Amino acid sequence: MLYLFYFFAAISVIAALVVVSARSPINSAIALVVCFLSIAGHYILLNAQFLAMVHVIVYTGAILILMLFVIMLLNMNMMIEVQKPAITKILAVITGGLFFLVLLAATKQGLSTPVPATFDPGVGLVKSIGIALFRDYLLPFELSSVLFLSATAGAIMLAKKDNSPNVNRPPSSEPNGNAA
Amino acid sequence: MEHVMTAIRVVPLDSYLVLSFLLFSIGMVGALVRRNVIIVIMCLELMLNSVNLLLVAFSAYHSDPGAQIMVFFIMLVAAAEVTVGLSILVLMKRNTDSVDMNILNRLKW
Amino acid sequence: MEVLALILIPFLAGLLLLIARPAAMARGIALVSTLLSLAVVFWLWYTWTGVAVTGISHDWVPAWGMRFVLGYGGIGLLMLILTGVLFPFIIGTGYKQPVGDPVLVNALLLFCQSALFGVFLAQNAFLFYIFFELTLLPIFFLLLKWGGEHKRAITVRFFLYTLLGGLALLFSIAYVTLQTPLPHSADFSVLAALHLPMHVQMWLFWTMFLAFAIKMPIFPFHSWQPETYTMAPTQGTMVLSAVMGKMGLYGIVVFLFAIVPEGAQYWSSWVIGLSLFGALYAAVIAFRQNDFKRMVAYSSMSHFGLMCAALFTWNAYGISGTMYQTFAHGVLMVCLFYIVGAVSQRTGSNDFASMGGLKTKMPRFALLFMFVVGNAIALPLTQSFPGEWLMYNGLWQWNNWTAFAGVLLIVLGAIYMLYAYQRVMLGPDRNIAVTDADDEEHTFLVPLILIFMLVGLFPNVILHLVDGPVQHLLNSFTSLP
Amino acid sequence: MVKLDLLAILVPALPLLGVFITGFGRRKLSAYAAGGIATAMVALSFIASLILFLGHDGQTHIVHLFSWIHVGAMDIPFAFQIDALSLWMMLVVTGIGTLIHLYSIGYMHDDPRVATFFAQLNLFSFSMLLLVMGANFLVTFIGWEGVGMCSYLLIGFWYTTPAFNYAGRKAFVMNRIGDVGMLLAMALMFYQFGTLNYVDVMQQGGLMASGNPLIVTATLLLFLGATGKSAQLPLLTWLPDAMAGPTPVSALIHAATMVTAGVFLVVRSSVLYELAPYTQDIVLWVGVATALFGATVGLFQNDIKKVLAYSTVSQLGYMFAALGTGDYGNGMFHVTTHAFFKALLFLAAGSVIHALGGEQDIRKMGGLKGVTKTTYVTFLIATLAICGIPPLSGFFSKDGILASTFAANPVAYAVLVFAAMLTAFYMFRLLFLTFFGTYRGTAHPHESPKVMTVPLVVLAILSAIGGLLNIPHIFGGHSWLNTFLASAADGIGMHPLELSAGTEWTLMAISTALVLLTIWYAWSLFCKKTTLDGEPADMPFLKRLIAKRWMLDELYAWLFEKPFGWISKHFFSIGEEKIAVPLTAGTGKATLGFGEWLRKVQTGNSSFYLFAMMVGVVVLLILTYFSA
Repeated sequence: MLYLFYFFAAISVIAALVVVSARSPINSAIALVVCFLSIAGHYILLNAQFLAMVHVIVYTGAILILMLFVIMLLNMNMMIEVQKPAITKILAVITGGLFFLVLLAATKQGLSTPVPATFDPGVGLVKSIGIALFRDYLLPFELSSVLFLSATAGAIMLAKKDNSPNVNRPPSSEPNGNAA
Repeated sequence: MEHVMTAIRVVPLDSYLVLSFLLFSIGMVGALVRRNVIIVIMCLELMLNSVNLLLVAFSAYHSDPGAQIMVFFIMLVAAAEVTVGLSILVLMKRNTDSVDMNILNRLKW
Repeated sequence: MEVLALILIPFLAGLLLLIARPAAMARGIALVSTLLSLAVVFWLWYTWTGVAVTGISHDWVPAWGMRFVLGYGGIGLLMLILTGVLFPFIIGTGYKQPVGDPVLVNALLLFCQSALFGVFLAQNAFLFYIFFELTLLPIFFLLLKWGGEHKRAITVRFFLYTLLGGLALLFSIAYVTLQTPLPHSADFSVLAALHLPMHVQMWLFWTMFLAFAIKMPIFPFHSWQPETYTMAPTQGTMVLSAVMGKMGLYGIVVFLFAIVPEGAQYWSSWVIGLSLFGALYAAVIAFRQNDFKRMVAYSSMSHFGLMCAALFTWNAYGISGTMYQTFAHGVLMVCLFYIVGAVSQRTGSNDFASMGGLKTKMPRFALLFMFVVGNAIALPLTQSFPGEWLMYNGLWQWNNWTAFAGVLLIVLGAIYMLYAYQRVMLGPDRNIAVTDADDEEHTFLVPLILIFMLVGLFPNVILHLVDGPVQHLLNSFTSLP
Repeated sequence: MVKLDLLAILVPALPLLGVFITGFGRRKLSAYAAGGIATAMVALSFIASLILFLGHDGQTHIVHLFSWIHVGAMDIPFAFQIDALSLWMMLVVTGIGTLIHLYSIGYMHDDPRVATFFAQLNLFSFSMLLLVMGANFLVTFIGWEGVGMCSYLLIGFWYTTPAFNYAGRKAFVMNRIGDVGMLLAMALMFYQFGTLNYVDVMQQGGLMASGNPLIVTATLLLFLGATGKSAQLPLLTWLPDAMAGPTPVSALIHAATMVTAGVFLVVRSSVLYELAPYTQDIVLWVGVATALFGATVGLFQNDIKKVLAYSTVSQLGYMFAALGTGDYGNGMFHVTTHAFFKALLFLAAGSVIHALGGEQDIRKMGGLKGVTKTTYVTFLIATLAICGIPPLSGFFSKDGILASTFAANPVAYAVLVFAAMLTAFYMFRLLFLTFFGTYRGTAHPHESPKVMTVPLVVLAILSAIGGLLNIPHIFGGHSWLNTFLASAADGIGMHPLELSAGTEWTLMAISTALVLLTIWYAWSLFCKKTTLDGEPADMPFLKRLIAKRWMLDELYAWLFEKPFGWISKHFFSIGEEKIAVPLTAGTGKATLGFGEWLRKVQTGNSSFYLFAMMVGVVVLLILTYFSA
């Protein structure tokens, strides 16, 4: 069991590193898929079966595919990404490492928090999640559908080709461009 | 069921903490060093997921479905966010022929 | 309830003006509102029993010790009287010397009055601070819109400068509030009971004093004052010098002496030195000014220097004299700036060069002006004299030589005021086309002259207000370990 | 008591009423109506004073009106003190005042602002009465400042002439310099005694040891106030300039009453002065020096009023010399006789000026004794009186002063006798040049109307017989005034010093002989052949120096006015323009600059924002978890 955790953990960390460091966006996307799948593995280890399924469907199935579509649509692999200066990268890595250390140190007391004795392993099952979702969290759930609708509408509005004259203007030409 | 319980508790909660911190930090460093907007969006997703993982771990250890519901909603929001984010990206590419983060500093005007 | 009415009457009247925009009746409404406030103030005075009154006390932001406490003691009441008495005149100035849109000007003045009442009623340090800074806003717009030359630069400068002092005050308030026992409270009563250690008082004194010193202003912090007074429209200058400057003196008594008494005592020689030097400095400079308004501005600064010096002498005469003088000086400044406005309105300029020999054409006005000059040079039986006499006594009891320096001011004051009178009124008729004081100007100046003559004859009406609180302040200080 | 209170209030209140009537009615009242009302008010005030005087029982009465300034332990009442000293001064002020008001009706009737003039004159009377009646230093100070203000107003009465305005300002400012001393003295006495009531201060002060530094300081400061008001060295240059005012003003304010306020103040505080021998010496020598100064400068003046002004300065010096020797009685006596004859001299001079249509230069007069008979006779009496010719009033008062000075300090005596000779010289020079010889002017002289000559005659009679008030023992008198005043001032110093009869006779003989000798010399110089002085520029050095007032004005200009102007200029050009204004502007600039710098942080680069946020989180977490 423990080994399984370490296995998934190693995969997710390595995949995450690849996401960050890969030259090509396609490679990043593929690595992200791997990372998300390994996280789904963690969910299963934690007996959160419902979430594991949703995770695979939403992230790997929808979001990542969408990203891949966009990457291909915009033909991003052909583009050469401008690299940030080395000093920025080093600084970023140092800050990130520091952040990690600080988080660890900050939760030092939290690490020793006793885990409650009563334990219900079935909390992550579809049944219990479903009960909680449709009884206690019904309103947020319904509202989220509105959110989705608006997000969809917004995405369509943004991405559709607009023929009004002020759209194709370069943003830098007019400081107060949005005033029109 | 007893088996599942011990199985879950074999891995200490601390390990999940460390793992999600690590993932979060990697995501953040990625968001800092990359200039390609889509990669930055990916890194954001990565950070979201690290938090999700932590929430699920705590939920499992504390037998509280609330945290998992929250993860569920986070996924919903993340999906919506990615949708809008990517359409902005498309628009940006169309208008400026670039997906460079630094282009966006023109927004400060 | 009356205390809330004081803040609300001008505020609501101002709102009414802004909403209804009755261009023709704007001044009338404003005047009625200020007279109503004055009636409330007189009611408070009439019912005054010598005991501090707390009108309203509500929790506001308890975690920070912010509470909505309104009340007044003798000194606060004096300040309310000052504000109440002077504002009808300040509004009335607009009848004869209008600036711009009457609706907006009067609304701003009323908002200012509301905030000023708030300052003098607030019994909580944060509340005080909020009102303290709120007074700035209407004045800021008044100056920015209807100021004279370079109004933008000077207004912004003035605003930033005073705000800077205010920030230091805010910091001090936050600091002392955190020193109070739990639950924190910034009420004056709680803060006054605080015995801060000496080293804290030493620096805390300056962070607080800075705000008040800039407001008055006191010598090294005064540089915003002459140009702002000169540039501002007459009504703005009146508010600034006659009432807003007094917030500084009031703040010193309420804050510094209550919270950092030992610090104040430790630094008193410095403050007295600075103030007195500033007073002499301003008086000497005033003599040389060619601009009438600027000369009066420097004379105001000179008076403030003396008042501040006397305040820090830590004896009954100095403090009572200063408190009394706040009222006298307010009345005087309204008179003087009104005269400056009236004269320069006729000659078209503030410059002495455009005046001279006016007495032949305007003998009635010259007589009124002479009365005001008499008050300005502190002739006995005018209002300024008892105050100055008490302040000199305070200074004498503190140190003989400071009294000497202070008394020199009566010579310098006579020099520059009489010189100014001569340059405006006396000399051969230069055939400048001016008219004599009309009925409106008489209605304005004669009541003020009556006020300052009567108070000069019976100064005890004012002095009895401050006598008790000052004794209390001194007693509480001497009883400290 | 009620009657006394009422009368005591009426005495100053009547002139004040006059101020209101003439002031408010200044547009409607005719010149005679205004003058009549003003004169009537002062006359009524005189009658009230007279009733008080006649009913005086030798006690000190305090008329307490109300508590004026009450703070903490300070309670200063608005109260009047009715005792011999104040009664005597009230009589002098209102008596002379009535005559001069009456005279002014004639003198000023052509002036368009005559009602204003009378209002101011009445205001002066009111202030002067407050000054002498005050029961404490502060009430006296009200009058003290009030007379100063009236003096300012009346000197600059003809305000269209800038020189007159300047003279008024100069008078007020120099008085104010003296007031510095007065205010400080009051602060000191209040600090020491806790009260300013004369009765209490004198009682407590009298208990202190002689030469106590506190008393010395207080008396010196009071004396500074007195020098300002009474034009003693070094604060005397304003008085000659004050002659710019109308002549009745010069007579009332700058000769008879206001300038003697300093003498009054010293006598009022005589208890303190008696305890400060050091101050007394200073008073004596200042008085002697001023007497000499005034007498010398008077020698070569050509303006009729200027001569009289310097004469006033000189005579005031005599009074202070008397006070310096502790002979307060003769000091006050000289105040009285001087009020008679100097008011007369001024009024007569005014009559001459009136007769000549405004001419004041004695070089353009002469031969007027035929035309203006009354004026001439009265002027002659006054001149004889001021020179100390027996038995006129000046003889008794001046001789009393000379005798006590001789007893105190023979050197001072010698100087004063010399000054008396000079006085005789310049007074007779004035008399001869004005009334004798041939007329040298162009206007047509005429005698003044009755309303002006009647006061002259009354004053002439007083000048002649005023000596009767205080006839010393050697003439078989009882020094009535001294005895009377002694009841007020605790008797200290009110009795003349005891000299042997022989010495007194000798002194009188010496001074009278010397004065007569001088008069003969003046006669030979100005009456026999009419010697006229030219402009100061043509004179030999010493004479020029004296004629130009020993360059005192120039010295003050160099010593005070110039440095003041310099300081004023540089305070402004350096302190304000170079330091203070840039400081404020600097605040604005610093804010702008800081903003300019800070806005660079807003790069618009989201990575940078993220970075900054992360750093912030790290710092916050470190602060939270590692500080506690």
